[in-house]
This record gives sequence, C-alpha cells and structure tokens, in this order.
Amino acid sequence: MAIYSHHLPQWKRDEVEEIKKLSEEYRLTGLVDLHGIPASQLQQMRRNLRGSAVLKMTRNTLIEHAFNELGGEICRTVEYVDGHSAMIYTNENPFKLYKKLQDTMTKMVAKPGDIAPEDIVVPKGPTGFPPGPIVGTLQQSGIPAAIEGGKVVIRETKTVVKAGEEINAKMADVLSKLDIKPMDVGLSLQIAFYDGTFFEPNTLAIDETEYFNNVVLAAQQAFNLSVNASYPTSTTVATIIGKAVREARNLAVEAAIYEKDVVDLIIGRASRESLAIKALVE
Amino acid sequence: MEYIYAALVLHSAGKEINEDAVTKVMTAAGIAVDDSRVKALIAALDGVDIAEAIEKSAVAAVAAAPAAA
Amino acid sequence: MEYIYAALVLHSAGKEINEDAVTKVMTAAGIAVDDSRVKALIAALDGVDIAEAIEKSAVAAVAAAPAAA
Amino acid sequence: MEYIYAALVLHSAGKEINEDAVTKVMTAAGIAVDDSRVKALIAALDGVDIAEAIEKSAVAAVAAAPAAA
Amino acid sequence: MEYIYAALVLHSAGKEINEDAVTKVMTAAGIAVDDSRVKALIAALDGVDIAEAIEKSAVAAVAAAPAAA
Amino acid sequence: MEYIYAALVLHSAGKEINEDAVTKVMTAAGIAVDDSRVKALIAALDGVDIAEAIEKSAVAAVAAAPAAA
Amino acid sequence: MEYIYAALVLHSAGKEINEDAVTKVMTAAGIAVDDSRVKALIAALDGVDIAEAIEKSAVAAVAAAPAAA
Repeated sequence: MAIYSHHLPQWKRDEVEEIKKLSEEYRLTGLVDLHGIPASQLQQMRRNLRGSAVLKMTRNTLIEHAFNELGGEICRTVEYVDGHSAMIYTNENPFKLYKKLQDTMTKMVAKPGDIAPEDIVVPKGPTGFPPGPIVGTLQQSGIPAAIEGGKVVIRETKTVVKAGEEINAKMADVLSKLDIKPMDVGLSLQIAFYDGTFFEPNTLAIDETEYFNNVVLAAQQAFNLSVNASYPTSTTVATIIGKAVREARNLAVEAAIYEKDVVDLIIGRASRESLAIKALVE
Repeated sequence: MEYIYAALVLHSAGKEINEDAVTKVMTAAGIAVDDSRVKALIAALDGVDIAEAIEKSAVAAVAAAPAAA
Repeated sequence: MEYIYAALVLHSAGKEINEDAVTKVMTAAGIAVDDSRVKALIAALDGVDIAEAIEKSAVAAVAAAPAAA
Repeated sequence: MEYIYAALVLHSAGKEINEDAVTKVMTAAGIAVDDSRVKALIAALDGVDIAEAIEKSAVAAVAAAPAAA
Repeated sequence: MEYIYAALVLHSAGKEINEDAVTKVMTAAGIAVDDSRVKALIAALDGVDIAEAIEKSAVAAVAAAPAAA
Repeated sequence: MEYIYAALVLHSAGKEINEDAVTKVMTAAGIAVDDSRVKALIAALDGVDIAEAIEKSAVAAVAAAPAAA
Repeated sequence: MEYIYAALVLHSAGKEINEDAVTKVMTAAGIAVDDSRVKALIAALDGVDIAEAIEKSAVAAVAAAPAAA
C-alpha cells in the first residue's frame, strides 16, 4: 500500500473530481462559512438556494487538493478556506449571490462564548414567567426584574452586552430564557471567484434603496431635461404643452391681454387686488 | 389693468358694460383710451358671468387660506 | 366695491387718486356719488402704498396655494 | 389664445413682436386675422418684460383652478 | 419653445398640426426651421390629446399642491 | 449616474438590462467600464422595479413643486 | 425617452453630446436609430446648460411662482 500512499482512495478521488468539475462548470466558485449553523437550518438554507446555487460540503483537504490540481488564478481560493468552509457554485454574479446569502440569515439564540454582533438590549415590560427564582437569576445578570401584579416584569430597558463583547454562559442562558436571539446565523460568503476576478464580501453589499432612488432621480432628470430643453417625447410633450400654456396665461394676466380664455383670470386678479386695498381702507 | 377696473366699476354699479361706457369712464379718469383694447375687452367679456368670476376668485383665495393653516 | 374699483382705475393708469378724480370716474359710470364715502376713501388711502399692497396680495395668494399642500 | 401664442412664437425665437409680424404668423396658420385684436395685443404688450411675465405665475391661474376643478 | 407655440397657434385656431403647417407658421415668423425638430414634435404629438393637456395644465398647477401632502 | 442612465437607455427602449448590454452602451459612449460596478448594477436592479421608480419620479415632479416653494 | 437617456449617459461621463456619439450609444443598445430624432435632440440641446436643465423641476411654472412673487 505504501507506494500508493500519495494516491487518494476512490471516494476521495471522486470528491476532488466533482469539485474540479463544478468549478469549471459554474461561472462563480465561492467559499461560505457554515460556522454555527445547526443541521436542520442548513437543510432549509440548501433548499432555499436550490435552482440558483449549489452548496457542496466536503473536507478541507479535498478542497485544497482540487484547487491545487486546477491551478491558475482560481487556486488562490484555498487561502480563504477555514475549518467551517463549504463550496458554493452559481452562475449568478457575486453581488446577487451575496444578496441571496444575506437573505438566508436568521436570528438565533446565543451560545456561551459567542461575540455579540450588536448591542444586546433587554426591553422593559412583562415577561411570561410566573414569580419564582427566575427573578434572582435575572437580577444576577444585571437585569432589573421585579414582581408586579403576580408577574415577573422588567422595569426598564437595559443593554446587557455591548457589541463585540463575549456572551458568557450565564448571560446566554438568561437571553435564551427571555427568547432573545442576538446571533445572525447563515451562510456567510468568504470569497467568490467570478469570471476571473476575486470578490471580497465587504465589497458586495448593495443598497437597493439607493439604486431605486437613483433610478427615480435619473428619470426625473431626463424628464426635466426634455421639458426644459423643449425636446418633446411622447412621455413629456403633454407637460411641455402645459408649460407653454401656463406661460401664455401668465403673460395674458400679467399684461392684461383681454382674451376670452383668460379674462376670468384677469377679473380674478383685479378682484383680489381690490379686496386687498379694501382691507386696508375699511 | 385699467380697462378691467373700468369694467368692474360699471359692473359693481349694475351698469351695462359696453365700449361706450368703458371709454367714458376711462376718459373721465384722464386716460388716453386705446379703442382696440376696449373692443378686445368687451369681446372677451361677452358671455362671461363677471359676478361668478369674482366669486370664484374669492372662493379660491379662501379655500387656499384655511388649507394653508 | 365701486369706490375701490374707481381708485384702481386711476392707480393702474398712473393717475393721482383724489376726491375730484374718483368722483369724475364714478359720475362717468353713471353712479350717484356719496361725497362722504369718497372723502373717507381718500383719507384712508393717505399714506398707503397701493403698488405694494397689490404686490403683497399676489404673494399671499401664490404662497397660500403651495402652502395648502 | 391664438394671438398670444403667435406673440410667443415670435418672442421665443427672439423676434420683434409687432402687428405685422403677428399678422403674418397667424395668416400662415390659416387664421382670419382681426386687426383690432392684433392692435390690442401689441398695445397690451407695450412696455411688458415678456420673459419676466411668463415666469410670473398668474396667481389667478392657481387660485382660480380649485374652484373650477 | 417656438415649435410648441407654433403648434398651439394651430391648435387654438382649430387647425390640423402637421409638419407642413408648423413649418409655414415658423417661416412666417422669420424663423429658420429645423426640419428634424418639427418631425420630432409631430412624432411626439402623435396620439396626444392636446385639449386634455391644456385642460390638465390648469388643474395640474393646483393638483400639485395636494399631491405633495 | 452613467451606469443608471445606461440601464435606462435599455429600459426605455424595451431592451433587457444585463451586464453585456450595459457594458456595450457605456463602451460606445467612450466610458471606461468598471466590471464590478456593472455587476453590482445588474444585481441591484434585479430587485428594483424600474417602472415603479419612473412612475414615482413623475409623482415626485409634481410633489416637488410646492415643496420648492 | 431613450434619446434623452443616451444624452445623459454622455453628459454624466463628461463626453461631448453630438449626433455621432448619441447614435453610437443607441446602436450599441440595439436600438434602431431615427436620425431626425437624434438631430432634433442635438439641436434642442444646443446652448442648453444640461447640468442646470436636469436639476430645474419641469413643473417649475408652479414652483417658480412663489419664488417669483
């Protein structure tokens, strides 16, 4: 067997070949971090991605093996592999993939040792607990709990863990009891290689609202330009006519041009002016 | 605007608004009257309900005012 | 309103607004003039900047409309 | 309104607005021209800054419209 | 805006708005006509109800205000 | 904004907005295209209802008027 | 509106807007170009400060009113 030691068993060989095949078949090859995702949720996320992306879980050593065999630019992907990496493949562009993965994020309860992703706040108000030792447990964690009207209530809103701090075992237990889920858990993209370029996740976040607002702005600007430059299009010609008509009416009233279409406006103006003077002299 | 005011003087006194009447009012005010503008005014006013036009402008002003509050 | 209209006929033609002028305009319109009302009008208009008051009435009306939004 | 539009054709092309020019524009449009309306138009526009006047919203247009609506 | 005003001269006189008519009006105004702009105008007007656009422009001024609410 | 305008050229002509099409439009305009910005645009527009945004811009135009007051 | 958007692609990239450039952009978008509309666009934009024209609300008539008042 010794002479075959650098050869892989058939099942490993198959895994490596599959990784290579997928990497050549799809436009995007990426790595996602599966850290902290319970198996049941992972199944759900996989189902949600079906049809747009393929998730491939395998051993890190086999991933490294496959990329080394592939060679070229793409093999730098291995630099991003860590203990919880899985491969992801899709034909979507990396921005779309990132968005899809963000959508898989769900809130989960914290485990001892987790780092708070943001300030963890316990809101004031009644809890579902009947009076009991829970009050002491809460108080020991710095949460102002008390018994009011036969119920355990939290008397004021309190930040119990600051963003970036570790959540200790006692706090994790309390937060879990209070059904507070501070942790974002989901498939987080580590790196994507698409059409010959690497994309880091921090460049892939898109603010869709900003794009929407920019489309609104662009449409507005185009409309304004068409009207202000008097370049009529079917979209703007009615507005341009309206503008011309308003200008003509303005001129007619301002210069007191007695024409049928505007004489009522001129009377209206004279009437208002007269009322203004009347108000001053009476 | 002097032509329209002359017409309104006549209107508010319940007098008929015609070329002759408008011209008289303006002449009395020492204004050199342009016949064509008087004609244009009378033609434009033909069929116009002045009381209603005044009413509308007042309603509009009032309607705008409370809304502005 | 006929007294006001008569005053505005004069004003918009750039004429001086005084008792005599207002009386003439109204008489020409066939209106029986109440001297004391003419006097009261002239007295009230003393020191009033009519052009400014008219200008303001326009601003108010326009301002009111968008303000209604 | 055709007389006013004719004046604005001339104005927006930077041409002088006079009786002759307005008459020509209207005739070219196949409109039978009423000389006195053209005269009235030119008289009314005398001394008016058209560029400014077309920008200055007729208060009336805004105020009158809701009533009309 | 001269092209638009020329179209409005024709419209308000009840005449058909086509390339030839617009060109004639503008030429009469002493304006060097750019055929492509006339064509663009006529093309843009295709299917547009001008009377409605005019009607709306009066209402629009007012409608604008509440719409902002 | 050039990426947005390029997308709107395509949209308003009823063409599909994809990376290749946007890149072609921009290249034809002599613009050095940033591939990743085009990709981001396409991904972002995937979730944007352009017709709705254009619709909104029309409403905004009207709403903007009084706001500008 | 595709012609306008094509012009805006060029404008926002600081490129010159001329017939050739607009035609290239539109052709790249797979749009059958109507030469006369391109010509009309270039003619309409001649002398226009685009940066200003895209900012100025098209419903300016209304917005301008209070400002002008």
